[in-house]
Amino acid sequence: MTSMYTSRELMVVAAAREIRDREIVFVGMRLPLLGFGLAKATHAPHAVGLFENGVIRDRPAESFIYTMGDPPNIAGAVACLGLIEVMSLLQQGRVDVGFLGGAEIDPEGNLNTTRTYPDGRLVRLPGSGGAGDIASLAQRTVLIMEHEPRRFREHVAYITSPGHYPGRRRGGPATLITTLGVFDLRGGRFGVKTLHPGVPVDTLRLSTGFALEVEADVPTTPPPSPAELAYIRQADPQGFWTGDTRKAG
Amino acid sequence: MTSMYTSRELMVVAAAREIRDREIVFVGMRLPLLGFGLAKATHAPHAVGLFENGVIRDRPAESFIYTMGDPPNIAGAVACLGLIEVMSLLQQGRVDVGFLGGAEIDPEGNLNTTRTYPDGRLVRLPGSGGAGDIASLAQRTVLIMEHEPRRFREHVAYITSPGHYPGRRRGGPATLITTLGVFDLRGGRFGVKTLHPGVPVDTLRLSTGFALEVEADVPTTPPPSPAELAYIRQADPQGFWTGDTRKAG
Amino acid sequence: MSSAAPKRRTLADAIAENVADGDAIALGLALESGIPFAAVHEIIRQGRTDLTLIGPISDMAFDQLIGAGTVARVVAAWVGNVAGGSGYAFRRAVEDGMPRPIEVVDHSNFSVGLALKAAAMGLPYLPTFTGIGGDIVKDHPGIRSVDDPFGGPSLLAVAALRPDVAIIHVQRADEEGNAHLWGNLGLTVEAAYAARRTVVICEEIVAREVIRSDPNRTLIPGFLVSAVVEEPGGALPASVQGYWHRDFAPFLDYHRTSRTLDGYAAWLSEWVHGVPDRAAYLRKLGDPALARLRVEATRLAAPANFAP
Amino acid sequence: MSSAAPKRRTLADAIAENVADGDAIALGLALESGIPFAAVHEIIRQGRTDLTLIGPISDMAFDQLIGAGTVARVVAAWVGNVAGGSGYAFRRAVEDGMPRPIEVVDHSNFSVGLALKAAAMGLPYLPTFTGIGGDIVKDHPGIRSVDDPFGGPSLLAVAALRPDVAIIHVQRADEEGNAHLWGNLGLTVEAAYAARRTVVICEEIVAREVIRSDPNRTLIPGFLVSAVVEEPGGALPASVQGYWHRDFAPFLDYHRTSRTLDGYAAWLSEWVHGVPDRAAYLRKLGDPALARLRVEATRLAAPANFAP
Repeated sequence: MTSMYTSRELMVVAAAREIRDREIVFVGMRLPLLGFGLAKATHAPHAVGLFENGVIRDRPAESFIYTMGDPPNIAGAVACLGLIEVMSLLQQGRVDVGFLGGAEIDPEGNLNTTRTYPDGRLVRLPGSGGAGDIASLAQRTVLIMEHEPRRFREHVAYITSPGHYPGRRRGGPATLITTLGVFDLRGGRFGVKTLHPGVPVDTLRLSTGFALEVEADVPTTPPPSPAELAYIRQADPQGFWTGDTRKAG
Repeated sequence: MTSMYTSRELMVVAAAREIRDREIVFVGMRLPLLGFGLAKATHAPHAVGLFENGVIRDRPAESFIYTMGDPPNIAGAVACLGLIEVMSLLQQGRVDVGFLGGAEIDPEGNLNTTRTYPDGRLVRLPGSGGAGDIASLAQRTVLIMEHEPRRFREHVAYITSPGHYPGRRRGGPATLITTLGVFDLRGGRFGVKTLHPGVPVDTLRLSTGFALEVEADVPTTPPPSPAELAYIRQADPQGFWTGDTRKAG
Repeated sequence: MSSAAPKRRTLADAIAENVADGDAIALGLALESGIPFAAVHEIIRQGRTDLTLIGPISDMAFDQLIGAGTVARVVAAWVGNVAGGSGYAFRRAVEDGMPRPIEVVDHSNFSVGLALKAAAMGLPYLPTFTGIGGDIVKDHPGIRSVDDPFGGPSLLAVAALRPDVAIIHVQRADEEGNAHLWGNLGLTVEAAYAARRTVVICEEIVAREVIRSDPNRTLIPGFLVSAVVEEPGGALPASVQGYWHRDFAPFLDYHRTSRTLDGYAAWLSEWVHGVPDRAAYLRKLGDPALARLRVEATRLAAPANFAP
Repeated sequence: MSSAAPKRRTLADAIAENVADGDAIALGLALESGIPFAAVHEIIRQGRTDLTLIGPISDMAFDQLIGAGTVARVVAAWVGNVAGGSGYAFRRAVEDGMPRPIEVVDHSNFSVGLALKAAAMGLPYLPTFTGIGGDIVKDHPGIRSVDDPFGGPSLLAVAALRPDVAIIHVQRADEEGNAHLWGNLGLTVEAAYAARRTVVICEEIVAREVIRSDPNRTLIPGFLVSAVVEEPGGALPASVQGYWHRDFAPFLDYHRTSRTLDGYAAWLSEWVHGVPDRAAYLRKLGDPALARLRVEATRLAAPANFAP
């Protein structure tokens, strides 16, 4: 069976697969939010989502939200705590998995969302938000990135969200999901788990700004099922987050 | 003009006089609670009261309360915060005055409500509750005690609520109100401000377990006014807290 | 950490599953209201021993547990009977080792609160200025001096205290333990966050929509909760805002009768071992008393619109 | 500390009296909702300079203040435009010193929250594990390493941050500033506790009885409040739960137009200097837009009985 889907839809599906049932999830916006909803609708009906503004939900918002503070994300929430309260639960170790993005990543899974120097000139990015906290304190993190050579660097210009480092107390990056594949970052390694359908190994190598060991027979990321796609398109009907060029699966 | 009043009614009046208008008051139960209500009804209409369970009130409860947790103390409250929140405001220095009692006191205003050794045998008392916190953190404290020799000691057996000590960061006992008089404890001195009507200086000396300098012409505590008494008797109609033998004023 | 399987339990099962001999239990956290007396009596009936009790002030509940010999250690700011003063069972245990000796770790309300808050925040300690100059903090097993790393005056560090179980009584919760509570809070929220397990006892188990109509009233998220018990009147003789008045007589009666060991034994026999559960306790109180104690008036919170 | 004289003010007076050149201002504390945009624009109109801005993420508000040249320093976790990404005025100030250079003290949401919480608790610092291993905490003026006095692993100490003024937008308050708020909280409460002065802007000033009908909804006690302003729609284009939807277009329009200095100047001229106050801003939006943005639906919180 074939169906058309975008690489972002595939990333949502991959994100959903990182959530186990009954887990406490520090949800982000955009793709992870859709992934959380998809996981709840499929294999993880009892997962609970925390947002850094203090909101706790066990069902996705009833209508589309652009920010975690949008009123539909409050109505029907389980709880609206403060930021310190949800961060305290995170610091306690009560959050199983958190999602993060970044402008740059290095082989240890360090993420930079603070400042870059393309062509040597400073570009100021917005900063950490809650990302540095999730990176520091969740039991594990799942990273989501556009796979471009300028973003995959031997050394990031600034470590906003710490990856693996000696003496880490807890957690660290477990999985990286990109526009090209899914990677295993546990224990500080950077292993290719799957390549998305149709992505050649060479493209992966050329798109990664540091040396990457790729085994000959890397499995292919399982494409979205029709049910998964149906969920995503009902949750993001305009393709606001998932709508780039659709391709054959 | 004469009227009958009890020594506890006089103590309530003396407590009320320690509260200035617009002050933030850490209220206790019993006599200070009545004093807070009296102050609000007379010279301090804008005073605000905090209770250690988290309750903030700007009017006394509509009906009699035995504990600060009684439902009438919640209904109509300005706010019900948590204990940590009101204690945080106290630690910030936002509380002008707090009231304290104790089983024993020493000349520095240290209070003991933890354990005593009458006849050398341990008697275990309930402990600090919030008293040690108010003693440590309020901008000033007003102490209220039964004036008995066994309670006024050169050294208390245990310092539950610290009085004046070298290097104190803030506050400390300002005034002590007893069944016999009102005392100035500011700056670590123990000065007699007023003796209650009809109390001989000798009774004061005999009732105080440590040496006390008493000037010849100690003023007399102004007796309750009829309006003050009327307030107290409406607030404590059964004399639950203020009802001991009434005496001529 | 995970959102667990069905959590609804009878009180007896909730205690049997969540309170073990030797556990550290936090209760009485809202101070004088919402004390889970039904749970206190059930713990005694189930014969738990060597418990550590953690709380701020503890109106009569700690005294009852101590008198029954269930307690090895108390970590609290105040143990007694708010209406009456002394807790006689507490005094006998401390002064005479009767029915068994207990260890007491004295705190102030703020310091025991900070100990729970530190655990709630996932920290080993919280700093504070409270207690400096007094005896509580001297040679205290959970309080040490610390420097301000930014050069200010020294402070005290209060070590985190992580109860094995917190037992709280609230107005309403859903089947997953998401709990609405209002009125006195005290240290209820901090203890539920801090504890390894939380038992929520409520006046009513309500539909999930009721809880989700007011997420700001959900002070305890269900994923922190191990068991949910519907036990109306389970806090009596303590009050529950909007549900139960405080029943004053039992506090004063207990204060009087518990003055002697025999008096305590008589109370224990009549009001704890003499009733199998809370339903029987309420029947023993009788309908006229329950009618008098039940809040009949209505003073509703002003409407708050959550429409998106 | 005292409960002050009459506090009700116009927004212009509240800003004039409570925000001075050089002040440290906390705002945007509930993250994307309840941002006091009316106050932000009034600060610009009144020509304040050398401000320090303090907040967690700061959806567009900080960028607008920076672009207008009012800001010398930003202490925040994220500065940009949540819907669009980059804050171009912020970038110009940091990258090119236009219209003036600014100092940026980077934080994470938790660390800036702990800085405010420390001040709210009357402490010089709070310990945390967040940020270890990253660059934010390196050579940070307000973060140092501390030992756990009980022998556990080292932590970081986040220094207290005490704003001169916190500006918050809530649903309702009484004349004394006792404020009911619901929905997103973020760091609103911590900032109001921490600040020397708090300006409460509300959708409605209500009778004292409304506030006192639900004391658990009063998250900011009035004695912490310096001024109370009734300014319905004062948070637009940000949302206010139960009152206003989020107005998405202005965020996207601003993101597009502020990409250039000229674009920013045009926006400033039209939407800030071109309107004398918030009432005029709302008139400029027009009745059809306001009708679309106003929440008409009702989803009330389940009743809570406070009867004693």
